[in-house]
Amino acid sequence: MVDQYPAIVLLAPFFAAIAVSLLGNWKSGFCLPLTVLSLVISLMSSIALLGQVAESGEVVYLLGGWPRPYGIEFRVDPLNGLLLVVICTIALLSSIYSIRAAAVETPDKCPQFYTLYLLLVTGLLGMSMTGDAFNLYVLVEVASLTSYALIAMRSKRAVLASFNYIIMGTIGASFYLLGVGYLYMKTGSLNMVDIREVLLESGLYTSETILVAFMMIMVGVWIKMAFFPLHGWLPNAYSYAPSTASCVLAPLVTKVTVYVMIRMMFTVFGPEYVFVYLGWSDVVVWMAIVAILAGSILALAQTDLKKMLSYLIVAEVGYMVGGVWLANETALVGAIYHVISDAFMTLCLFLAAGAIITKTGKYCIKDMEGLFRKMPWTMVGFVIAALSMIGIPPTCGFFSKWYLINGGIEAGNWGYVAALLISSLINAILFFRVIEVAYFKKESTDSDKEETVSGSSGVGEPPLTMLGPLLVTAVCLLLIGIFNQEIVILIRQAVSSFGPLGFIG
Amino acid sequence: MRALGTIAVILTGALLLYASGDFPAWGEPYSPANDSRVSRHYILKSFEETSVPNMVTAVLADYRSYDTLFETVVIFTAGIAIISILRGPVDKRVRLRRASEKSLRQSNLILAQTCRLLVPVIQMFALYVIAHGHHSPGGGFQGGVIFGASLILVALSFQLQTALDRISEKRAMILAGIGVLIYSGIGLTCVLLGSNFLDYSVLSKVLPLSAIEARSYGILGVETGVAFTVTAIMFAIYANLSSHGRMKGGL
Amino acid sequence: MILVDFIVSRFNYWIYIILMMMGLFAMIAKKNLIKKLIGMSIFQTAIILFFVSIGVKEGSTIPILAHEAAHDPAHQQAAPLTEKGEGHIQNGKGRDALRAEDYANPLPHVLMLTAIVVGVATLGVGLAVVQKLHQEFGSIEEPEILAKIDSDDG
Amino acid sequence: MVFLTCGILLFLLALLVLLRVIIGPTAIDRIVAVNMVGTQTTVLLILMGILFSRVDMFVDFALTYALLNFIGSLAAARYLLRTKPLRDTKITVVEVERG
Amino acid sequence: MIWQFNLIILGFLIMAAIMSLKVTDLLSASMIFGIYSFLMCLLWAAMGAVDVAFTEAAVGAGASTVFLVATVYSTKRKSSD
Amino acid sequence: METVVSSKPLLATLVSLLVVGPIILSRRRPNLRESWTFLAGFIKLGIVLSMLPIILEGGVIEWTLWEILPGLALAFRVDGLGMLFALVASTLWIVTSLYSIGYMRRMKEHSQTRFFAFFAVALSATLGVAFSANLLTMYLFYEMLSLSTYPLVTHHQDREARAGGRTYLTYLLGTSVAFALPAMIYTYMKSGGSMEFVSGGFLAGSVSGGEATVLLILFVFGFAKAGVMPFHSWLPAAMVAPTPVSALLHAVAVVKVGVFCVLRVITGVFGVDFLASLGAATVIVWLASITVLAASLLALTQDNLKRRLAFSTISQLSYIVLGAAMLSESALTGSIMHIAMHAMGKITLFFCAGAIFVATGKKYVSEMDGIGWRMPFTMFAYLLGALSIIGLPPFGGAWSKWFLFLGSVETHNIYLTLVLAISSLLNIAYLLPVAVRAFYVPPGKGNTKIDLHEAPTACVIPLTLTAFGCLALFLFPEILLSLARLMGEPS
Amino acid sequence: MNMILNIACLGLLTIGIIIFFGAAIGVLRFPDFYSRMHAAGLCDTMSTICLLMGLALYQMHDLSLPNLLVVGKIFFIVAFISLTGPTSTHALIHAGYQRRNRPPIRDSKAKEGSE
Repeated sequence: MVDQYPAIVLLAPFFAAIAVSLLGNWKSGFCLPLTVLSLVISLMSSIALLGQVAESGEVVYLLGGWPRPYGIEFRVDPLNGLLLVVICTIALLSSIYSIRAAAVETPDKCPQFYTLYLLLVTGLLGMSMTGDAFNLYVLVEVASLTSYALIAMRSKRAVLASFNYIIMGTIGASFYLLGVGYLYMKTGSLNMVDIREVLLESGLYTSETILVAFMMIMVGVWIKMAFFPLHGWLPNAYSYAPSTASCVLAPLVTKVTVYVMIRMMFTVFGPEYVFVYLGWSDVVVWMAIVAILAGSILALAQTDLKKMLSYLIVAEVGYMVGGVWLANETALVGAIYHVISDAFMTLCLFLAAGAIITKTGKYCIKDMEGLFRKMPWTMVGFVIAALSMIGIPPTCGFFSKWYLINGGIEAGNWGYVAALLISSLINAILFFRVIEVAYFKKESTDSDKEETVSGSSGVGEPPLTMLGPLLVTAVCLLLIGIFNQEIVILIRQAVSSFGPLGFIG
Repeated sequence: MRALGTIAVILTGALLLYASGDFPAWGEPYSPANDSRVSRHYILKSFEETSVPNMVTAVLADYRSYDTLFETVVIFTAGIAIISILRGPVDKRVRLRRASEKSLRQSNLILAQTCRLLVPVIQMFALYVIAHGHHSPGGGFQGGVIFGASLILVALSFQLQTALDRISEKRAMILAGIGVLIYSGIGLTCVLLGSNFLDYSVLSKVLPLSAIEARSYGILGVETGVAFTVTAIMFAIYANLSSHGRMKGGL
Repeated sequence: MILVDFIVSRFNYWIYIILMMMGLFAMIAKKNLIKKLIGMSIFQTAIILFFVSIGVKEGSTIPILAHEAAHDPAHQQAAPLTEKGEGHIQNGKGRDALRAEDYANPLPHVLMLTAIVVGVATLGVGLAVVQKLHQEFGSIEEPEILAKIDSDDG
Repeated sequence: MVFLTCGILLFLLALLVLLRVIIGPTAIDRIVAVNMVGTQTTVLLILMGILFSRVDMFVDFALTYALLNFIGSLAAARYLLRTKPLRDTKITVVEVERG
Repeated sequence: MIWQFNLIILGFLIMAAIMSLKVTDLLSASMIFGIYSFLMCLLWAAMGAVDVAFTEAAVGAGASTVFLVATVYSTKRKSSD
Repeated sequence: METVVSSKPLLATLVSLLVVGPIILSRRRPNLRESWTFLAGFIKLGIVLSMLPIILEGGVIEWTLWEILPGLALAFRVDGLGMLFALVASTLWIVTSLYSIGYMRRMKEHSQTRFFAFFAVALSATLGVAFSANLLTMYLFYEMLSLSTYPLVTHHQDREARAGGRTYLTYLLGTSVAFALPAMIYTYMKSGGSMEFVSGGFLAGSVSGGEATVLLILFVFGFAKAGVMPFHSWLPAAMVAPTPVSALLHAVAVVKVGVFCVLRVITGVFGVDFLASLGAATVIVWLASITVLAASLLALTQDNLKRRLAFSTISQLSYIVLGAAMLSESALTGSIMHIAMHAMGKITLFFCAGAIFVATGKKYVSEMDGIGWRMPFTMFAYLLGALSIIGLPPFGGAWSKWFLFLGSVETHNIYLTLVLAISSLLNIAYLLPVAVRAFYVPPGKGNTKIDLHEAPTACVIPLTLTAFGCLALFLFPEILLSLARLMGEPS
Repeated sequence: MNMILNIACLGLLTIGIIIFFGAAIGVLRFPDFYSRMHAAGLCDTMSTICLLMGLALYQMHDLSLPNLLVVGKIFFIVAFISLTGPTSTHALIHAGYQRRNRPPIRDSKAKEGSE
């Protein structure tokens, strides 16, 4: 049992997906309990797995019993062990949240929705566990296909957004696949660790093919994670998607892709290639700086709440890419920590936005007046997430910013530090704009008065199934912040296994 | 958009051309990829280890069976995705029970007769492809597509409803689910028998087979699962795409 | 002959780049959504072409064990790797031992089977989305749809 | 060698058919040509099988090809049966304008 | 591998790809895409990738062309580019 | 110097936070609700007082919660400076609570529960800042204070409040994130992972003069609650708040937290001696001097009484910053004492302004002709408070001014002495006219109709108390002095 | 025996290619859809059958069981093509006819591009 944890983590949602699709047609009441049950199992075993990893180091699970270069294996180190827990937690929380929202937003499609949802989670879990470069592509496609469908479930603009996502997502995944092909051509292996060994042994660092492979993989992954100039698909896709779908897509997909980037950079190519041999980190960090600023500024221009949040994701991706490419341990730790904390922050914000939208039907920020009075607890969750985005202690956003800025200073990259600070300020403006509107009553003229009265009469707190996950996430934000030491120790354990990072500054 | 496309194309193309100078020559038997221990192991050892002469099948369904599981899942996902995208609010009022005789008569006689002749043959052949995947090209996926194509043929030469009478969309989806379940069920059986996921050799504990034969039969079982899913999904995709997801009328 | 060799040894890679770029251009620049999807398919097949080209071995046969080799236990012993260029046996018959050079590399084929399936699945979903868009907006041209969205907003 | 020449010849002839595909002018012409090339593919596949000396491996999917190619052209024919030709609408438009 | 075939098919492939992207009639485009697909199938057979060729044959002829035609049927046939 | 490990600082901080729950729960019963506030206030004061003896003996109380960053714990530490500040804050909370009950009920303000709840949170944050043992903990509570006072500042929830609140948060959050946070991280890196306040300065010796100057400027601007120009304009904007808020928070808690942080940075992070050796504080000296004079001049032009007091506060705060930046022992003592003295005086003035508003609805100085004899307690208290701020004996302010002058003389900088002198004159010019108008100018024509009377008792009692507090501070300054001296003398 | 087989095989292949050549020329050069269809439908099926027969004969060089199976399959393909070829031709012509593209009797150029 103990050595089967990696399989259980993945298989629980997977089997539940099949069961939901089989039983859901017969009786749709089965969908939700199965989903929640499987995610609980998955969460528990991922926590157990994390414990195992933290204690005894890397866990390798051979699928089909074939040893390393021949078969596919799961490799769980503290880094993706943590990510697994994060994925399971977030999936569980938003599945509870979806009880009501799914019934409102996608009626009669319950079994399909939950099947796709569970398959998405399976795909993401698989992406973070697998130790095989090609298998990663397949799982990326599983996750992408489900997200295309989840986004397109709503009508009108969501469909167009989904189409653009399909085009961009395919370009990204194909670039990744091509990069893997180039790697395979030169190394003859698909296993990540094996590729690294071959690269080191054969002295392939000077090869143009490897260079292009690296660039292709990076560009592909950047498209998938919506790194700034390649972000075009994300804002529309996430803001027009059904809120249940965006609650799981927005926190997880980009973050897992960032993890994939880290995996590729450090496990496959190795820091000595990426930082020492290529030495591009300055260029990429400056791109990240542009991404942070552009994302924040574009977010500032939005009037739609979910769209604003989506652009913030673009900025946050810049944080993480910049942190990873700063080429020192502090910044890398910060970036990984930010992956985790940002996942929860985004979840919290999207849950709150979803709750507001389902209860009031309002999308625009300026329509949200008086929300503190109508749904105080929702707004409490929103405020905590907002504080975390701004970076106020003791929320986790502060600590990730702390490590990132620390790393930026260590690398001597003041532009990155400045970008982080400016983006924090812009976040403050953004969120306090929302909070201000929600806190103050509209200056009511006579004609408005009746409207407000009639509007406010029906609006109250969302049901407990929506509020509960929101508040749990908010508490998680605080807990992750307060107990950041424990997480950081795990991350450091993982980072140290990447070998010495090339120091630039 | 054109300018953007041109720039992207030129940049990527230049990059790829730049790298192509570094490639080993096409068809070079001792290039790193072809001469790697992974590839050599598959060619030299796969028959020994799985008793399947078709190396592609052996690698596909045993060494990298986890990939293939998710390949099946991709297809399954695509089916569900298409249904969930195209299906509007369910319209329960008009639902033809069976294709009326009239519609059968309306369809072209020559086509109908040819189809009557062809469809069973195609289906038999599909089964052959599935089962013979160990020894010749083919296997679950190809057989499944052929089987699905035979159903599409029915729909094309009669009415969509005629094909739906044979296998309704709901049943198709259940079949698809069962297919994935067969695949993953075999994997899970291996776990329950005390080995890793998808390690078929452990099936020899319950079947009267040696470990190597068990691998071979495991592959067969897995291919069957793939075939189920692919058949059902191919047909479901066609049925949805050709009728706007309304399951009536259509191409 | 050297020229032919040179061309042959690179041609696949050039063509794959050309095809891929055509697909990429279509995906970005075409206005019609179905055209975009066709471009996407071309793009994906180009990558498949690249992968399959990796696995080709001069003078090898298809990666299915010849009948004799499979059923004669004596032939199943793998011989040590021989020097390059030792006889281009196109025929699976009459060999003493199993040699890796005789069979095309099966791994890219396996990968590409998966990639084809993924391609079909993506194409299917893409087509479904296009149909849905046509239902919603009555058009499959991107500019028209965007214009419709703008007029809805305004 | 014979088979190789034979195959190359077939390819070159297929080029002629492909020309028809390119110049069109209508969809149905293209479909005819496509169907023709499809049938030819079956032969080419078996030819390749002989060139590889592994006909038993190629014959299966030559068969598949023969079966499935039919479905493709059938779908196109079905499409043409079910829809109104493009020109009809044009004519009505012209007539309306005249009227 | 049979490099002679390989060369010829690659030339054809480019033609087919250009055509299927150039034609404004989407039904023709789908049919030409069918040609593209079976050229690919031939190419892979020529390169010895039998299983890939088989899959492409099944998918290209049986599935993707039909899907494209079905979609063109349910949407529009004319394309602006 | 003895070190006592005790959870008292934590308890003192948490008391008011814990009482938030009961306050919200008893929102339907105002009397119960406010008794919770008082209970917490007295407990808090009690805990603070119980720590006083140890501190006075030169001891230090420490309590570490847990390590939150490598080598950096969420920790509390009580020393003289912190003790003095905590004492002032917790005493004045009780007084203010009494005052706000009177004020809020009379004005029939809405959402009083929210008001009292956030008031309690703000107090927690204040004590947290006072007791924090390192820069990070301090920053944490500093931000908590900014955020928890936002609902108080915007309590009226009208357009003016919205604008004021926006300015308030923009300045406070913006500066803290943009300046204080990077400065803090840089400090953290330079010091090699430690941020504990030690009385020689933990950064001593590890930064160059230029770095120190930049860091110091970043800190002073970053803790914008200190109101050093040009980041001062949040303070007048925040005057849209109800008067009790302005009184406690903008005369005592918030602004004093700002200067307290600056003092901490100068004494605990850099160390007085280290700064003196680098000469890095000169910039701050001049910034503060300019602020002192400019704010006083601006105060003269204000007609709205609360705004006038706000500019006065800016000017007085810069005294404290100036005193700290002078880096002489007396000046430091003076500036620490000024925290208490100014708090006592200014809170009296604000109470009076509020009482006038409650009783007459008047906000502007020009309207206050002749109200002195109608509300004698209020205006008399105003007079006492004003004199204390100006620094005339026998009022508390005299002591701090005295030490500041002494410090400026010690630094041999005649300009600083001049600045202090001129600003004292300006103090007279902007504070006394109000009292003069109230007592000597007969009421104008328009005002005769209004029936003027004294403000509610719950308002009058606190302001009388604080007015006498000013007097008492002059007479019994020993405790404060010894607490301030603890910081001044190098250990 | 082998000689005869080889000659027959070669002959069949040649015939097949010639017929296919005819079909290709027909498809390329005939003026309208119906006549092109005629060329394609007839010759394509015929040439394919010839070619496949030729290849099948080549397989009969050594008559082992697997080889016979292959030959059988090739004949199967032949049967199929002779079934599907005419059917699809029929279907296409039917479709064209239903769309009221009457076969042009004389003036074929005028109807060029009908669709």
